[in-house]
Amino acid sequence: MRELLVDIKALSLEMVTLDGVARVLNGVNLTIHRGDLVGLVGETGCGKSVTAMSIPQLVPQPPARYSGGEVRFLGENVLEKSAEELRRLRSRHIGVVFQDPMTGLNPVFSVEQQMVDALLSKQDLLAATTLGRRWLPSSRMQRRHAQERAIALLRRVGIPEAEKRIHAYPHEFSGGMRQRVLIAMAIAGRPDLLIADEPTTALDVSVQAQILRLIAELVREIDLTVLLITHNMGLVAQLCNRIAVMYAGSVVESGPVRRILREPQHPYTRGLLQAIVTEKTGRGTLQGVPGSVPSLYEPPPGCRFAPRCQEARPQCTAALPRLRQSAPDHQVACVLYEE
Amino acid sequence: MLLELRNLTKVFVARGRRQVRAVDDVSLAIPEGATFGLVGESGSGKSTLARMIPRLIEPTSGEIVYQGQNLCHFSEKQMRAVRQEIQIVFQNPFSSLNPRMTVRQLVGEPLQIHRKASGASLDRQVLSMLETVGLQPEQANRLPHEFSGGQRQRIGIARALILHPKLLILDEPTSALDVSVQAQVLNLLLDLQQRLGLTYLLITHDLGVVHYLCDRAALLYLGAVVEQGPINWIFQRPSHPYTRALLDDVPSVDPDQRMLERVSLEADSFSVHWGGTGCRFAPRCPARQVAACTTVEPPLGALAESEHRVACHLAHPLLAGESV
Amino acid sequence: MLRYLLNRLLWIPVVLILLSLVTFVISRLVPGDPVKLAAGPQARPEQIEKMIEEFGLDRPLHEQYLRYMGGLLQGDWGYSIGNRRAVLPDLLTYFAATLELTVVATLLGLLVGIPLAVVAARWRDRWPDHLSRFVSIGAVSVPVFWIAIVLQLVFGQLLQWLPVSGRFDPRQSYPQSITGILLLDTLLAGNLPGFWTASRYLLLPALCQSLLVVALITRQLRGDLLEMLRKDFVMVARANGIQERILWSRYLMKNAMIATVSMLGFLIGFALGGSVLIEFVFDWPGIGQYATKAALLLDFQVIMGSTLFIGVVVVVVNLFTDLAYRLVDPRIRFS
Amino acid sequence: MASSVSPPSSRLARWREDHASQLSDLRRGLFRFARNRLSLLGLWIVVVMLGVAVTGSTWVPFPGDTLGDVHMDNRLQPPNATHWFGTDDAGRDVFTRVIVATRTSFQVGLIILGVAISIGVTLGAVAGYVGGTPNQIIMRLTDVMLTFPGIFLPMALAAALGRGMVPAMLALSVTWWPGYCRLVEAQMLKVREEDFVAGARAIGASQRRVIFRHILPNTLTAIVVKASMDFGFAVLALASLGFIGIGIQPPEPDWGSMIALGRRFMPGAWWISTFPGLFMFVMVLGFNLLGDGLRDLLDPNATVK
Repeated sequence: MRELLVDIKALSLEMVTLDGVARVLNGVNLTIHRGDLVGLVGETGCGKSVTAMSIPQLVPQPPARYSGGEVRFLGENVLEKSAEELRRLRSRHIGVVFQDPMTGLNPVFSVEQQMVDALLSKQDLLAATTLGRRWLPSSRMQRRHAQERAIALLRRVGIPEAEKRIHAYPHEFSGGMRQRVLIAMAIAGRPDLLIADEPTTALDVSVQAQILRLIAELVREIDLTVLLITHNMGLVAQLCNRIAVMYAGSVVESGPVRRILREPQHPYTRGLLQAIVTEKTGRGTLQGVPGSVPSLYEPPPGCRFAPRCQEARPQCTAALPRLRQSAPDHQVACVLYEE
Repeated sequence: MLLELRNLTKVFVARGRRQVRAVDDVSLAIPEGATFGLVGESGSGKSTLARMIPRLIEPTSGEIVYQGQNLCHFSEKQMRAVRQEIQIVFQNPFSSLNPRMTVRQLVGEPLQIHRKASGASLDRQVLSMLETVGLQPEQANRLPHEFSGGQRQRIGIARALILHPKLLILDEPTSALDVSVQAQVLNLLLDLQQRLGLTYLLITHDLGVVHYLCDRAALLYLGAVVEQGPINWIFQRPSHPYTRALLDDVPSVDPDQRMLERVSLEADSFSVHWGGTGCRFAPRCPARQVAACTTVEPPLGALAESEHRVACHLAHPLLAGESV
Repeated sequence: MLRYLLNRLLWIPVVLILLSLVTFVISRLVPGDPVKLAAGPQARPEQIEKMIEEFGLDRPLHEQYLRYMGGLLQGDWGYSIGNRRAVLPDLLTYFAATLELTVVATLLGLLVGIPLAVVAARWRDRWPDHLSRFVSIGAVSVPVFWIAIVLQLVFGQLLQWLPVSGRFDPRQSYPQSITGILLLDTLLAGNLPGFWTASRYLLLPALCQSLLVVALITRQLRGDLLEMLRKDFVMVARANGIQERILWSRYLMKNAMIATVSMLGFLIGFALGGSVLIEFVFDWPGIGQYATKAALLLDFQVIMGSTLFIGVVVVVVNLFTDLAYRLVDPRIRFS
Repeated sequence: MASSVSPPSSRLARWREDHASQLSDLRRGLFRFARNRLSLLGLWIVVVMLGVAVTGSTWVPFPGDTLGDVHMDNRLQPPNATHWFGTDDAGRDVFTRVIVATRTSFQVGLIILGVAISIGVTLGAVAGYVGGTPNQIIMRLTDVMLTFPGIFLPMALAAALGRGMVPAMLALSVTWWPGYCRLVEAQMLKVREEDFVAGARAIGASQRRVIFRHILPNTLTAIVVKASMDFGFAVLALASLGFIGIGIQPPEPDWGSMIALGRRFMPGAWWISTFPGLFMFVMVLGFNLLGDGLRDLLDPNATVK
């Protein structure tokens, strides 16, 4: 059995806003083994980003507040770690790529300065080489080493003329190029886990393909484990081997990509797959999921999908169905599969 | 033809007097009752083109011929009348509705402006239009921020339809929406077209949506049309390397259809510089190139099937003076 | 960049002409009779007649304006109707005092305001934030001439720690003028006791004047910092394991400093504006006091000269801060 | 006739139903406002001050002291049970004069802001929407007006127009508008780029409609917030002119001239300056706190804090 990297158990999270308390996560279960390429899919507001960002504890608290469950990374519960332990966890074990490459880099620092800082931070050398100690000979040497590694990394992620471009400022890069820089920073510490939060949503289709290909290459080269958060099933089909589908704050189905794409069990997964329009969709045959996502402030009782579900039964509104094994390596949370 | 664009061009003057040809010599024709797709990535000029048609942006040169009349010569007053017939649905349902107006005011406003109805009759029309687009009459007094993205897009559609327009310009109507909601809106658009006999100009970057809704389409690259024709030709025999690359790059939902191994486009349209001569796609083109690619701008020439036109030297070997 | 600079420089004469027009119109609105006021109650009609002719007040308005402008170009800013002294040399002397006060007040304000803003943003919605909000709102709300009097009362008269009026101790020999700025002059002359005295005289007025700067900078910078905290690059830095301490002191501070530099022109203008009342209360021999006294005596040449002078100073300061901003912000520097 | 009018209760109910969204937004805003104690404090101060301004002259203990009464036998009394804030050099009750000055200050403040906002918003709207040459002319003029820092320009103008309340008011009114002009222009430029403005033009809305129905209402928040803060500043500026000696003239009560008077009797009769200043400080503080809170209240997008 491969090593269990991430184990999220019954994680619940609330957001305290002025409109009340939003129950954003409602008992999420998710496991990631070393070497997995997991696609976490779902629609806006289903809690997929919050779930993923709970692993490196990057969800701002407040307004968020964990109300139950645990998040284990390599066996340890990250919800109980101190700020400094979390910082080490983030710098050494987890890399994160965010959605919007336009705002992901600080506009007033050159790419070189930001990359060097990130690299030094991952070696725990940043504090010793910045601020007052910046001009010590040893610091300058460390910085020079880091700069060389940064150039090598930029070359690896496909930035042409990296040794020249590294001195440029973020606004001189296109969106695709910035995303490459951010990927380079994220993989710099050879992390155990790479979290990619909608990494291509803000990019054109052709650039999206380039970024996707880059991630796939990196996976092969440095044995990355990836958690890809997206609403695009195509990306998951192309990159991932496992998939977890979220709806309104819980994982409703998870399993191997092929199995779930070919034989989805949860009515929501089925609806989602039928709603995708491709060249093969005949005109007028597209089916959406009727209705819209429920309010997180006053979620419906029982299964949160029940009000939109065409196969809903009376017992659906009784209790939230638990995620159960419906076939080997395939879990689903739906009363239809409880027998 | 309901709408014809002839050599439409828009030049923006950027800072430092640099000229940007956002739309470059675009010609196309849309028959009544058809759905025409305009496909392009960011920076291709597709939104500028959309806004030029009702002259929300003034064209630099070229003609906009609507029902045989050139709109470019119309006065502001005449344009207001034409704008009853040409409506736009905007991409972003979060910014395209005035946050301080209720749904009733938003949907009723066009009728008020053109003095088509008032009082009870206006109310009746608004409520029936809300029903047409699938909203409940009880929601009429709500403000936009209380609705979800899909519902807001329905409000936008209702507002556009209430004047009974002939042409609806849909500027990325579903790109800000979730998949399950996108399907609802696409089907609503199909349904409305059948019932009301509308003509659509659909602007999008999503080839799946184009295939689903459109009869014909044009691909825009850096402001110019590079390929144009009936939808089946474009999807089955894409003849421009850019079209082929776009079709290849859409990640397929079928895990067995591997797209990651194929070579596709290099770089992106922002970091690769086109000097202004030759083919604008040449700096990124994955195809084998001929000398003319960097010297002569390829014309939008017809292929064997005369309705299918492509601007590529490789597709027109004779024009380029070289054999392939 | 060069094109921008040229553009800005070309605008300056236009702005200056508009400035002079505005001030000229105001100074000739005077319905009361400044000449009579200046000549005194016992003046004979011929005397007044002579003065009116002397100041050209009998000519048509446009001629008066052209004459005045012609004088300005030759460095002749007219002379005071009250004490018959030339305006420009006086303005320059008084301006040095105002400049000293304003610069020290702005520095003081930055020194207090920046940390206050950072603390407020760092602990948003907690007590440091509330405190800083109260301080900044309180500081703009307090009538500056009143707080000046209160400070005079407390530190000058009750505690007797600090002098309350003037710029230097009349019992000591006044430092020789090199730049006109006493702190600099005494330092240049190596006159440390003089420097100490000058600082003591400067402290209270500068403190009063810095209140506005503190308020403005705290409020603006706190907002800017909070907006930056929402940006993804903060998230990216945290994801890369960069310590909060370094994130704040290195990353956010640079962004904050750029925001501050862009405000600097406005801040200095603000401080200059506040100087009128403070100079009046502390009897600080600056341009504000000069202008106030002129306003009370309807000394129109001085009113016009000093308003115009301050206007020019603000135009120049704005130009320089704008350039400085363009130099420190890479987004503008390289585009 | 009577039959067509529904009973008031049901009409109210219908109105509430029609405006349910606006009402719930308002409730949410009030809730947010009320959560901030400083904003609430500001509101209370403003309400009390308004009450004082309106009713003050009817209940002050020595109304005659604002009209020129002199009691030389009673001069320079420190605060005591009869004279809470003490008496000045002419034996007049400082408390009475402070209270009565509120009314004049408020009236003048309102006029100054009214004039300034009308001029500023009109010019700003023209500059922001029309653009081109009118924009250049208006905005350059605004720049020039804003070049004179602080009280320089109003002081010069007020001095030129002569001493007293009316010249001071005029001088402040015509020098106060540039701030609003610049604010409205900037806001209009921002709102003009929003999709919904393009949308309004696309359905054939006239320019007037676009400006008044779509753009200006969305700049209102900024104007209201600025105005609520500016009110305090306008009163402060008026008092500053009084302090210098070119604003409201004694015996008419004015905080500025009272503080100036008290200066002459420092440090012995500290109360003559201290109380009017303190009172004015509290008032300006109230308006600023209120304005700061209003910013949160009126922002329709700020739902999450």
